[in-house]
Amino acid sequence: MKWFGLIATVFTGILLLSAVPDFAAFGDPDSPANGGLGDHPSVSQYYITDTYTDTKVPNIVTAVLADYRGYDTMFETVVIFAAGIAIFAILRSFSGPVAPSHPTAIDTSVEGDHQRIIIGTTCRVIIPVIQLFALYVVAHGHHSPGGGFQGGVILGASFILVALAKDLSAALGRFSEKRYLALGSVGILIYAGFGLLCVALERNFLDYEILHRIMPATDPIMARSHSMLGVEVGVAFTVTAIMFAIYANLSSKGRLEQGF
Amino acid sequence: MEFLNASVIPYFNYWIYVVLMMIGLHAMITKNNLIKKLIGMSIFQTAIILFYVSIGVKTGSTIPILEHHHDEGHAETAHAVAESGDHHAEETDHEKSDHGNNEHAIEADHGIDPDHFANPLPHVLMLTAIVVGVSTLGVALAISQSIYKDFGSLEENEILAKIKQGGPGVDV
Amino acid sequence: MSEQLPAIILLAPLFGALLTGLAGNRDHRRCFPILISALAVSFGCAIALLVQVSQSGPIDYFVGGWNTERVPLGVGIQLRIDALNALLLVVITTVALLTAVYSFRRAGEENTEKTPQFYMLFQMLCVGLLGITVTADAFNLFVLVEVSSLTSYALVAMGSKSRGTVAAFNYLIMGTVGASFYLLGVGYLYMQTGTLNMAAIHEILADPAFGKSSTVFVAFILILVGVWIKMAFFPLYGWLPNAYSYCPSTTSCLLAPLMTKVSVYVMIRVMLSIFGADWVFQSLGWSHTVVWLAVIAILAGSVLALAQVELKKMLCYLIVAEVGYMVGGAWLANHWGMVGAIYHILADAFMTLCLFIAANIFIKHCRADRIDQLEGLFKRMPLTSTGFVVGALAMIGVPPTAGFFSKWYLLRGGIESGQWGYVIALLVSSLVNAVLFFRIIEIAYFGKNPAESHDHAHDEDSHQGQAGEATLLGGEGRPATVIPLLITAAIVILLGVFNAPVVEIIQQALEGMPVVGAAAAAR
Amino acid sequence: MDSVVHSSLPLWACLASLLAAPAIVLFRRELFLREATTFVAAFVKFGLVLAMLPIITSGKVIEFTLVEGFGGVVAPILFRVDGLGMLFALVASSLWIVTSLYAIGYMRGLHEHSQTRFFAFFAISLSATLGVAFAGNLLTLYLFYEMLSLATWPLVTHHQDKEARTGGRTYLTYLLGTSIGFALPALIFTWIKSGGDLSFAGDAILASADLGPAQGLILLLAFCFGFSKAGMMPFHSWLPGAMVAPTPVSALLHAVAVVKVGVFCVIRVFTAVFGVDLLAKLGVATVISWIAAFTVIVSSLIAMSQDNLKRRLAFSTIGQLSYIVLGVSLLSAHAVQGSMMHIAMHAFGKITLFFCAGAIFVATGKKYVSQLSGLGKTMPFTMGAFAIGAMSVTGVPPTGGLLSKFYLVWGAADAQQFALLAVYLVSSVLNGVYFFPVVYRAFFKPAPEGEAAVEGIREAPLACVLPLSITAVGSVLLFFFPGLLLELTKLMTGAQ
Repeated sequence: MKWFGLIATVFTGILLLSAVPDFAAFGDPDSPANGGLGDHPSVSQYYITDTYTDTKVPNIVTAVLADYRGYDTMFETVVIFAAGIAIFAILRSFSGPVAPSHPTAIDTSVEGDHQRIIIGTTCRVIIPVIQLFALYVVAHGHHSPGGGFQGGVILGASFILVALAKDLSAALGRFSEKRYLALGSVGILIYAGFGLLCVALERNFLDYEILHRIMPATDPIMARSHSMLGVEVGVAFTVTAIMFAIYANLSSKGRLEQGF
Repeated sequence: MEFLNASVIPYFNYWIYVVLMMIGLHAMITKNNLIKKLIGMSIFQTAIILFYVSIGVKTGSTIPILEHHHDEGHAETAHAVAESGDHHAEETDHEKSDHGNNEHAIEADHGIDPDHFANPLPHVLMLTAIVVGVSTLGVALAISQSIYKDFGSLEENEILAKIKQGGPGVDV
Repeated sequence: MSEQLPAIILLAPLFGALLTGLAGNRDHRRCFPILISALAVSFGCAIALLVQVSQSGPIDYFVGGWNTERVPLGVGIQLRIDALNALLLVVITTVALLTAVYSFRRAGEENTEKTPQFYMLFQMLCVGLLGITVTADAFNLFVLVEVSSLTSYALVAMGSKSRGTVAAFNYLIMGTVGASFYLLGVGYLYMQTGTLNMAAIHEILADPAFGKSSTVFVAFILILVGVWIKMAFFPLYGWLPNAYSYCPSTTSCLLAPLMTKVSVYVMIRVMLSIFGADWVFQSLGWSHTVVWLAVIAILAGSVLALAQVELKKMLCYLIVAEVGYMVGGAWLANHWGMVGAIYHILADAFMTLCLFIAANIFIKHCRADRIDQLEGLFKRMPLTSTGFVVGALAMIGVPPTAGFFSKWYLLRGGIESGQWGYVIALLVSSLVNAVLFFRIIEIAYFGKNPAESHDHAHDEDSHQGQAGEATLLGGEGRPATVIPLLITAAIVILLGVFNAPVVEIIQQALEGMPVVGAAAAAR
Repeated sequence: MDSVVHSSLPLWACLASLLAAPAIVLFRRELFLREATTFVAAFVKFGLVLAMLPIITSGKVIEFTLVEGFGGVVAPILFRVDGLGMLFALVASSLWIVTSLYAIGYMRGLHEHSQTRFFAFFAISLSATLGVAFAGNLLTLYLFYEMLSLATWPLVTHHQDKEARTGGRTYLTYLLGTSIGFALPALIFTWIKSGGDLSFAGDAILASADLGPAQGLILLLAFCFGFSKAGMMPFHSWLPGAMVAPTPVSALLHAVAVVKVGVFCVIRVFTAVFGVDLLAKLGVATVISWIAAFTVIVSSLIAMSQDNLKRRLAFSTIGQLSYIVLGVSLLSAHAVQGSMMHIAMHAFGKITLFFCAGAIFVATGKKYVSQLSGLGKTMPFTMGAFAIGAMSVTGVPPTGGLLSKFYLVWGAADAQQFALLAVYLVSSVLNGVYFFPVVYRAFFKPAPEGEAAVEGIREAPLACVLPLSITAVGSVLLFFFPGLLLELTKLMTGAQ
């Protein structure tokens, strides 16, 4: 196996490298991917030049993510959601000893009390800040790097921090299994719901333009911008929920009690 | 040396990606420990991300976020952006200057010079790939935890031996 | 509304999955109706699309409406439904619907608490497969491949057998390598063409300048190898047999017919719609090599199947052989080979479903999975046995089942392109299938140790009279399992008997293509 | 050319027994109804075939397309009844009636198990046989050919013991193996060569195809060996193996339906696929002639050494089938005519012999030739019929076998193949050599010492004896009234 692995690896490597001299040079703005080919302008040029006209969103990445390739992103969210459900399906076990109802120290071998006080207090201070920042990242994705995934991960991390600092049941007390499973579904429901709304208004799926009819005080272009914010929120919901779900299941062997 | 100059140095990112990827692939194939396999898998996927992002690099460009002024007109916004981009380009890359001039035609048409912003598409794609990678990793960890629960080991050869024996806990 | 069908066909199971998540947790009995109605909507859409496509040609659907005048192709994501994938949509939704019926009160039998999760994964898998089929965007295809892969890993690992978990891990590693190779290949293509839309890539690659481009060449290899891993083409098949034989029964009924078939579809789609038949078959000139690989795959799959003692494992190795049929057919580089390969995708999906449902019923009934433990089943389960025999005959290639006609077209393709190795491999594999299945049928019919000589003493008719009504169907499985089996068996036969319209649709899909178009086969 | 009548009669004739199968299963506990169903189906089938007879004898052809798009772009399911098909259908459907009667007597007499299954598959097999007879193109022919192989498997293995399993294995291995391995590729090759035409109507399929002698020979061999139900050596050993089946099965299927389907297919291949003209041009039929001649002689020699009566009959069948193949491969009109007639003549003769073997088994439990001494006294009807059957197969007047052999020899003379003519004559002698000792032993040798002398007549049940008497009489009648057969075969050979 060792030799086979080595040979396979070397062979693949040589194959991959054999094409490298044919590549456009690194950083070349005229490479086919960046600059297009002859009479085929590259789509990325279109994105850079026209995004603002189309959507009024200055962060091109966000616009491409949530609008031009919003269909991709919806399934990306589905992937995350599927992973959460998958981990639940694989690991979650309902049998086994019942979890102690009171939170216990995470680590009794070290001088527990002091640590708990220090960590607990620090966390109490920073967790709201983290969560606030997460919301900012979600909301400000139009203008700065950020968006639903990033914000969702940060928000999920804040709950994981609770679990780390205190213990899992404390975190579950704030964000119970029933809730995070529901929130995961709701997130995609929001995303797909925006798409379906467009279908209901007789446009193609995810064609946000038409939503200006039901959004107050918007024109078609701003409708795109606002809808993008909406779907980003949906993404953030799902990502938050699933990040925490993954942690909760992995850290407790699916029993959702005190960790290892 | 000539080979280095012609085929390696202009493409060093791609060489690195291939090397990284092969490290990952090798680990996935040959490592005995399931977690090491997963580490290999992560390296493997990260190498692909490096590759994609390398495609989108334009020398002397900035992140693909336009500067945003709510009250000003479209053309003005773009102009401001273009200026700053130009400035940046001249600082970093001399070869690019004449190139930049050629592209002014486009600038006139659309108001925004594509050369000044990194290609956004690979970033979008890789955001997706990262998410997919994380999800796969999560599921893989869950599966390996489940394997550990059943076999009490994460070493592939031990697991296979146990399966062969059909020992306790293994329903064949 | 009818122009929205390409989106709705995916959204129905997606919303089904979400609703199952929201409503099903509280009351597990809600899951099944949601599942059935979601898949029924999908099925309806698939039929409607097929009718639409066969009447008025391919349907283009631009998600987000990015198809205005000034927007170049490839900015948004395009869905495209032509005759080829319309057929596959019908197959996927039909198989999913039948498996769903089969799963009634059975899905959660291994771990009842997770029934809603099982159904969610089930429906998301369908979303993935349908999405792979409809999309015309190379990267979007990757995302949907991952949707279907992740859910299938979980479905395999969900079972109570610990070997299933190990199999799922290998499946995951191999699956990830496959998908990553595909992704990398798409990256190479993107680097050369600057777009991700299949039609746009095709248009750019049509330029002869790309005929010798090593990047395009490597891209093709990467994509091909990636897809081959996903479809378990011979040397890369290692993950399949364990994954499909140690997973829960419903999962195997869903995965076995669909996953490999959809991967074969992806291969054909990549060959025809991205690279183009003339590039693949003429510039590359690999036909012979790949067909020989397919020959090895067919023979190896058949031989390995012969060596198995477990029923489901044997069927799994047959899938490996069948994949060889399809890859070989697609690479014969002529019209009939391609028609045969595509027709075989359809036929094989139903044949495999038929056999897997029957095998699962047998295994559940006997509480054993070895072939020699299936003694005397024919007497106890005549209907299930009928279904099994129909599936077996289709695998062997006996008329008028669908398996006969796919073999017929593939053989014609093989003979016309002078690939005698492939022709012989097909025939040998048919014969091996005959041996395999009659071995099982013999055991099920004779029992393991038939009497040394015939004894005239037992007059069975008198016994029958006493045992009453229960004797004929008393030993059968539940109707929810037997009815889908019989429907599948009927489809296997009907697809064979009425294959003319199907083949016409396939020919319509290939129309005008170089090498594989019907023009080459004008008679 | 032939005028074509469109009618669904062939379909219904074919379906009559297929539809009876579920009814038989349904009435599995009402023995009377079950067997009545078999009879009704048999008579209905025969009636339907008879109804088509006037149309055929008036020189017309019946066609019926069942599923237009069946073969996709290949071919539809097409029924086409011509003289040859009619002849074969007449033989098969009339003998089914007789066999049904016999089977009931036999199965009840021996208290066989699973009689319902037996009758159901019997009916399905008959449908497949008529399907072959009425097939209008190669694809339909192949469809029913395979259906027959599979439907007869449960019949062959009816006893479900070890011997049956072995026999069944050999049976399927040979039949499916050759049909998939040889016939299917030959079929597809024909399809390609003919430009997509597989229909038997009009000119021969390959008449205008561009085909070299080597290709032609390979194709012809693939067809002849592919349709291995015709029992040509070296693909013959399924036939003796299949003798483990209950005797009614051996009688109808392995003397009449299955093996005759094989030669029927071969005749179709010669006349409708290649066409006599093409074969004459290519000059490849001689190869088949010699293989057939070899089979004729060798199987006769083997038959002499067989002590098991049914096996002896089986080898005799192999020889007689090759008569037919040899006849067609001579390519002369009279020989082809003789071949077709021999299908009918041999069917009546051989079924009588099998019935007798079965009746002996039912009455006395004896299976071996060496046990038959003195049986002529206790079972005079049976052994008398046996004598007639043996005469017919050997070709002694006044039995039908003489006529067909006469035509075959005439054809060989026409074709100037005197060596092959000699084969016919020599083998006829051999036929006599292996049959008449049986008759002699039964009538003229005293019963063995140890056996209690049985006084008077102790025949098998009436349901067994009646059918064999009917077929024996049939063999004789065919000698005196061969008009219909001649007429039908003349239709096929272009009324020479």
